[in-house]
Amino acid sequence: MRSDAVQQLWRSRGWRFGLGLGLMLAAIALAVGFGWLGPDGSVGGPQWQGASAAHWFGTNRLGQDIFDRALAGTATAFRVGGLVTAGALVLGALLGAAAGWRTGSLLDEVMLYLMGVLDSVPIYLLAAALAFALGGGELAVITAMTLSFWTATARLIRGEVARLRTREFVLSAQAIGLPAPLIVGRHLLPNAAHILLVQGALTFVAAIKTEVILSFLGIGTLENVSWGLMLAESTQDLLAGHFGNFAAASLLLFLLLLALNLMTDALQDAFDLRETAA
Amino acid sequence: MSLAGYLLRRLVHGAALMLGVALLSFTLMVQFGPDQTFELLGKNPTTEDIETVRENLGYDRPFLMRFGDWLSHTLRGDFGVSAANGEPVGPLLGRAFPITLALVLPGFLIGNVLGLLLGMLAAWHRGGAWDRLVLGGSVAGLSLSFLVIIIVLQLLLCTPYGLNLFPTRGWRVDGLGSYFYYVTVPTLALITVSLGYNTRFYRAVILEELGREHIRTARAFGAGGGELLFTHALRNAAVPVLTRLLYSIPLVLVSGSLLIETYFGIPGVGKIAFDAITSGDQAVLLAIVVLTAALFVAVQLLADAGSRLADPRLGSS
Amino acid sequence: MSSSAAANRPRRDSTPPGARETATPALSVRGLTVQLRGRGASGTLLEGLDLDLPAGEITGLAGASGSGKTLTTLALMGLADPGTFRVRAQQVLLAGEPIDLANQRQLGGLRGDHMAMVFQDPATALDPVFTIGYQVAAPLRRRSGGRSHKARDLALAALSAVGFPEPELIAARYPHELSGGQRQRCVIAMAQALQPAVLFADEPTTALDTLTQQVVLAELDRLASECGTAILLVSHDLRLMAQHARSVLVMASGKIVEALDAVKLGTGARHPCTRRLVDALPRIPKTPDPPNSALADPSADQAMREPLLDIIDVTSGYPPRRALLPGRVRGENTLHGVSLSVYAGEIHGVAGESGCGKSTLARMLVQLLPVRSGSLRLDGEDLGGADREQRRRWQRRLQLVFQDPGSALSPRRTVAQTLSEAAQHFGRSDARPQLEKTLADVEMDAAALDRLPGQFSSGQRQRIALASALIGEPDLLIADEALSALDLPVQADILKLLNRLRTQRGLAILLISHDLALLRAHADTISVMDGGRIIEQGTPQALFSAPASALTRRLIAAIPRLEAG
Amino acid sequence: SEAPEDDGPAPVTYVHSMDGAPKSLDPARASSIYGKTLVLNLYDTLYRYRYLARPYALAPNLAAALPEFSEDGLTLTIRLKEGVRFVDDPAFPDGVGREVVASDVVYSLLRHFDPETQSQGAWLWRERIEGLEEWKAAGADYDAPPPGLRALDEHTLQLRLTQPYPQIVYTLTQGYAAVLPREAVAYHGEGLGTHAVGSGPFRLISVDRTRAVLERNSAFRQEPVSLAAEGFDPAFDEGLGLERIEGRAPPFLDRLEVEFIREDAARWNAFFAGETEFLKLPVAQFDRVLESRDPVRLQPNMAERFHVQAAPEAGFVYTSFNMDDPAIGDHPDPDQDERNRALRCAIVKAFDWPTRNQQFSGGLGRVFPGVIPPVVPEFNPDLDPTSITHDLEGAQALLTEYGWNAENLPVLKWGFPSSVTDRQLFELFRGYMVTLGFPAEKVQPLVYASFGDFLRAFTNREVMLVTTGWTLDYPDAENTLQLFYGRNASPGANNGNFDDEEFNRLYREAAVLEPSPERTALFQAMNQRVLDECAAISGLNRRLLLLWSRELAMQPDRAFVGGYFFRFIDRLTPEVP
Ligand SMILES: Nc1ncnc2c1ncn2[C@@H]1O[C@H](COP(=O)(O)OP(=O)(O)OP(=O)(O)O)[C@@H](O)[C@H]1O
Ligand SMILES: Nc1ncnc2c1ncn2[C@@H]1O[C@H](COP(=O)(O)OP(=O)(O)OP(=O)(O)O)[C@@H](O)[C@H]1O
Ligand SMILES: [Mg+2]
Ligand SMILES: [Mg+2]
Repeated sequence: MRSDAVQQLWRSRGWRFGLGLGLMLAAIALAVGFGWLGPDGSVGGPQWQGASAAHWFGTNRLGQDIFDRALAGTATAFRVGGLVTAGALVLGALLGAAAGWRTGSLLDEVMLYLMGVLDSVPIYLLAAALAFALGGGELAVITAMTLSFWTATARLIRGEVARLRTREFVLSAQAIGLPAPLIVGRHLLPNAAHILLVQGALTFVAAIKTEVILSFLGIGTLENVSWGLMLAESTQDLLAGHFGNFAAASLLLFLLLLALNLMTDALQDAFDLRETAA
Repeated sequence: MSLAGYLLRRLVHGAALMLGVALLSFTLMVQFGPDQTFELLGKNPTTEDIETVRENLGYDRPFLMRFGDWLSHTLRGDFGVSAANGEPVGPLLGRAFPITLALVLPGFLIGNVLGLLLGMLAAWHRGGAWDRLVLGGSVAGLSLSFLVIIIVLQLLLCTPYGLNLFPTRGWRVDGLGSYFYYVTVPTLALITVSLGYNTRFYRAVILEELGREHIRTARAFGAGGGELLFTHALRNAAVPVLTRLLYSIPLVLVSGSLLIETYFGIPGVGKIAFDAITSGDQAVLLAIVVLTAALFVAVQLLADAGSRLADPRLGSS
Repeated sequence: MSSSAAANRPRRDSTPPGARETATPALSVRGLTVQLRGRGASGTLLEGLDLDLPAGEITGLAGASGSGKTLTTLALMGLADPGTFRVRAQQVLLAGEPIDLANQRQLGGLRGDHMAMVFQDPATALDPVFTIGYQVAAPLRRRSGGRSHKARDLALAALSAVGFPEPELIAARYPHELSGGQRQRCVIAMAQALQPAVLFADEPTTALDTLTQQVVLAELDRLASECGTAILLVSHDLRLMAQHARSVLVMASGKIVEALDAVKLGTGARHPCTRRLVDALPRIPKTPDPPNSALADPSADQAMREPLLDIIDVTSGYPPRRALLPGRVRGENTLHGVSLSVYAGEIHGVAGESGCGKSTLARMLVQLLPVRSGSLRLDGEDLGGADREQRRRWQRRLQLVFQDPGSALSPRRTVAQTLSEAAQHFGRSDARPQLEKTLADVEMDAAALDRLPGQFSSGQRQRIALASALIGEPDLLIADEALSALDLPVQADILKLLNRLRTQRGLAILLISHDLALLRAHADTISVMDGGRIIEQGTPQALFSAPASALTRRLIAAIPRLEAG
Repeated sequence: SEAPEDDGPAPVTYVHSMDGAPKSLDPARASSIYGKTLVLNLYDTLYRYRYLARPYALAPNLAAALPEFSEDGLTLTIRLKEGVRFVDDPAFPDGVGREVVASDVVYSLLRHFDPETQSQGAWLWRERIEGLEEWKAAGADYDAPPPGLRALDEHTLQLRLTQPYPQIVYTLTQGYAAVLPREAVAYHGEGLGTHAVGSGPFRLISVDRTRAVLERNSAFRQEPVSLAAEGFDPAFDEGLGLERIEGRAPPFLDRLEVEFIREDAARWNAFFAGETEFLKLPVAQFDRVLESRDPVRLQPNMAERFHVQAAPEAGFVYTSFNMDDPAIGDHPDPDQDERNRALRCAIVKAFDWPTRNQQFSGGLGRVFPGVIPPVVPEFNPDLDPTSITHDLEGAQALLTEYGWNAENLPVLKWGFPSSVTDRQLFELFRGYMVTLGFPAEKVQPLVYASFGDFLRAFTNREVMLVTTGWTLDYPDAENTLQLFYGRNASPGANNGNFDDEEFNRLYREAAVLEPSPERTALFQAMNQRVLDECAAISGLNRRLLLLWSRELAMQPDRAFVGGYFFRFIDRLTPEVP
């Protein structure tokens, strides 16, 4: 990581604010994971309560505390976002680097073809298809998004590796006979780390947004409480004048996305990355 | 390389891509796809009934045969019939496509033009108050979910809880007036959701172009802001801009319209796709996927040709 | 452009042409100060600069890298980013009229018609998507306030004035269809068409090879003499100044430290900064001098000794792109039958125009490219049938240092990591003392070990790259333009180091450069390449006294000299 | 701003809304309420339900009168009305609709047994009509109809049953029994999903996934309405403006538009904005609209604009235990079998039906014990309500008594297709089970991407707890009791695979009986078996709130076959264009 860039990062107000907010939400997600926060599964309280000290966003149709559920949604968002991001980054970095190492090779052609195919299938349709193929639920959603999202990272890494590959320090390493995986691992990928960082944040955002829409479409995660699920529920509540579900889910969703976007922004600024790729 | 050779290569590429997409989606959607059998059975089916339906659906045949069959039909332009209502898929999509186009086009165009102007404003005042304002706005915009935007806009503009000016759903367009009546709120939603992305993209592109050495030369020889932005920067940015515009067309048409049309009950491609998703209507889904891939291939060709026109460096090689 | 800005312009007719030489300078600057914003006094980059540019003359501006040459020109053009820099001056007179460097509007109106600038890199100076004709005519059209045929005619005239025999042809082309020198001439044509009072030329020829350099500088000469433009020529190469400027200003740390007549450059320099620049120039002796090598005359010796490296009729090139689909470019040969021998303890120079295959040769030697025909021998051992172990040994004995210090080191790895990786790979010790000793060999501190490449100057980086090449204790070092990007003083340092190594260790060096003067001064043997072949070979003395090929003659003729020609 | 047309009165238009879209308009395949509603307005059936009569009563439709039964009850003879014509359609030579004759009815019923048809309604007549199976096995030759189903002449039809089938006339009101010409199938083929060639009161102009447009079938037979004959009951039907149709011949609408709006919010918005004139009110809106629930009364500002009716749904929702699953159902070891029964009973007791009714049906539904819902005549309102009483202590005591504890309780798997409401129902169930003493992780969701996948899963007996709704085909408890008949186990409708010898015996005995007190007694005994075995968590008969514009004279009804009231709808004030 370039030290000047890191310094600039820490000077950025957006980064500090975004990171703080993100960490706070991550802490909530962790607490939910440990069972310290979030709903206990009980039902049967009075339904449709308004906001109160006991229920910050009121209760839902089942009489559950809406805020508790929204907090639980944070865990889902981090789990889905995190897994998708991890999967997409690992796939993207490895396959992208493999393709970029020998642009024009058979492997590269095959990778480009594969990416072309995956990019041509709209995400919702791919998610739907996988939901059916894998029997629905969170696993399908995560798989679908990973399959859709890794290509963006792979293309960038491929480009960066191809660009760095002709750099002289790589040629030097090659000239002394270092094996290719070592060169890629030691010299190329670390130099593309900033791309991975930014792509990670972008993928996280995309994953969360997509999960919300997939949930609304009825092909999202259903095993656990998610913001998408709450928003989908809220479309039924809204016109009955119950805004709790909508407010809680969209607020937390907005906060997490804001945190991630601010961080992405600061990262892009610091590392001088531009979103000029289509 | 000769033009014919180039076109041939492109065509082979396109065909290979579509074949891949078809194979992938067929495998996922048909081979591992939802089982229609039980939805087509009555209340008290016998095992014999189940067999018959499975046979009629072709479930008992080997994968390659089914794929081959479907492929040969598709190649002849026959996409089969929708499992939802037995309607041939071709006319079904043919009817829906113009609606979707009319629905998303204004939002797409306005969103991009507005994004371009805002992006230029921010890039020109890089680091200044305008830049911060535009960037802040776009970060906020990026952090809004499309679903939330649609819900809020509908609540504000289409219901008695808000202004109640526009219809909540439907598409009964028979003139300019009714067109505006139905298209306004979806357009606003599309603009809102895309503006953040567009502005940042255009800002980045223009900024990159403004940082080029030749811009400095042009300035050194007296070129002013308008000329730099609208002549040099824009013209040089033509390739990424064109590429992005073209590549977003398939996405906007299918993914973008999906939510809008579902929520506003507009019988376009997106709604059809949604219905097909929720009911597992494979013929329709496959047709949509393959046509989207075809659109991608066409878009690739266009983007390539456009880039060659826009950038003389590409044209001559 | 508003009319008020136009009213602010000094009218260029105010100075009658005849009066130029004697009357007020075209540009007169007093007390130019540039500071980084928000850094206070420590951010002062230029301090109280005074400057006079007489009309019709070329004034040189020299100085070490980072001394503030570029910044001076940018500040005067109003192109220094106002968000970063704070520009002030006591007084700036353009053709006698005062201008305000803080007034962007006024400066914007002056740029083009009254001041213009040529930048260093011709590759990027022109807008790639507009034709040359359009771009040369654009400032003219702006002046006449719209499109006009007259602008086009004037542009064509300007193009022909900078020496294009068929200006229509050039006008219809796009920048990428021209060579670097041609592009730079097009920028000068823009100035030619506008005939500004002042032209800043910031290292306009540094990116060009020596032959092209001359052509471009000749155009600047003409612009000054024929149009009466005052030109500020920025360069770190004093030899160019000596040939083209009337007087030379030398900058150091944001100040002008010396101003002297160009003819007196060789002898009259007094300030240490100027001296350093002068001393670093490679000298071409007028009389044949003793052989460079510390060994006895190698030409006499060679017949008896076995060469360290033998390149025998080698053909090589870049690999074909493996293509899934038909229609891709196939690989072609770049080297066509190259033969060359390098002896232990010798510096073998390879020269030639850009693109002749020098780097290809180097890459082929370190096995980055395949040998398609012919053979390579190291100490008589043929690489052809070599097994893995032999290849590895070969890799250790031959080390390559690249041209660009900026990209020669892995930017995310510390110097220690870089060095020990190489050491381990060759089975040498990567103990700390060992690394420190290697660094000491290239005259660097042990403290450098834990830093990242980004924290060094380019000269230091080049030395680190050299160290990592030397750590495997190679027998042959291939330096592919390893010195070209460096300041002349730094260059001289590194050459001294190399010379020391070869006397100490008997290291052989293949020194690749397009700078014949450099090779003349340091090589034992010089090979001249053209189109992937070696067209001439011999000792520097022989080559310089009796060049056999036209190319060699041209290359020699183009060597700039401090003594005005 | 368009110039009013002077030629004739403005067309009378009505915009209906439904909460789903039909899949197919082919009578043999229209299985949803949405499809059937349209089919019944586009095609003729032999019989129909009377417009206003409750309990439901039959009336002849295409048939001239109710069937004549033979002495043994096995032969039915049905006369058709004369002069009824199919609508004009290119399927006919020269495009002009021809007369509907008895062989069309024969063809339309036989069609269900032709494998080509992929009928969803065949089960109504399977093994009931003489020779049908043989006809099918012999290759489904329409020119050689089976002996049990024949046209005696152009307007007379004869059915011969294999055994008494008291519900046969009911089946002839169903959309499956709609009459269509053979030419239409030959001409349109698969296209019948979106085309209709019938003789009903309306003809189809267009249909897609968002709406259908129908126009008056101007050739529809002129049959003036007698409100009395239709079962007009002042207590229910007063004040709706129905009197204006007395003596006039339906249909009264020139144009019928049906909007398919699946999303509750959008459906409500469209209705409230006046874009549609009918609404099945989403449960979430009950509170905003109603001033009181018992009796159902609109808030004044709503009442100004709308009529409301709380219509009991013809069906019920219930959750059946998969008796094939040894963890919860039948077990070869009698002791374990007994423990499993106790476990099921404890779960049934722990299920809080009233809350469920409150939360998901706005408190308007009716919870009843067993599987004979309130909409059938055999319903017994005085049945012991223990099984539907939330009794946590009783449930826990039962668990303790049979040695169940948190460690040895089995993992419960509640299956549902991917939807928000179904997920909420799961959470509700899990909540109840957690209070009963189940560890939360022992109550797991079994999510299916589509309803079809869910169907397949429980048809393959893979789901432990299956929650479904049953829509009645006719007002007769036989229709719900067959859900627990052993022979109807999966793939049949008995998706809990309940197979109880006593129950089966009683069912076989009752199936051939005409409605009578002794048959009702048998039904009650069967119901008791289900209750004793705790084979299902049952049940809830929901009530729908139907709202419609005061500008309309109508009494809507979604029950059973839903669509017959359209022909009787009229506008009070003709719409001003
Ligand atoms: N954007 C900037 N921010 C901070 N400092 C800068 C910036 N640009 C230049 N400088 C500093 O200003 C000083 C003068 O730089 P300038 O580019 O004028 O040098 P130069 O004499 O042209 O050198 P060179 O021969 O390498 O081109 C240097 O010390 C440099 O570090
Ligand atoms: N990676 C590559 N792939 C294909 N061709 C190449 C590649 N690199 C260089 N070439 C071509 O090989 C030829 C020789 O290039 P090379 O780099 O050896 O020239 P050079 O003599 O080192 O020039 P310079 O002085 O500009 O460095 C040129 O025509 C160049 O275009
Ligand atoms: Mg400079
Ligand atoms: Mg080179």
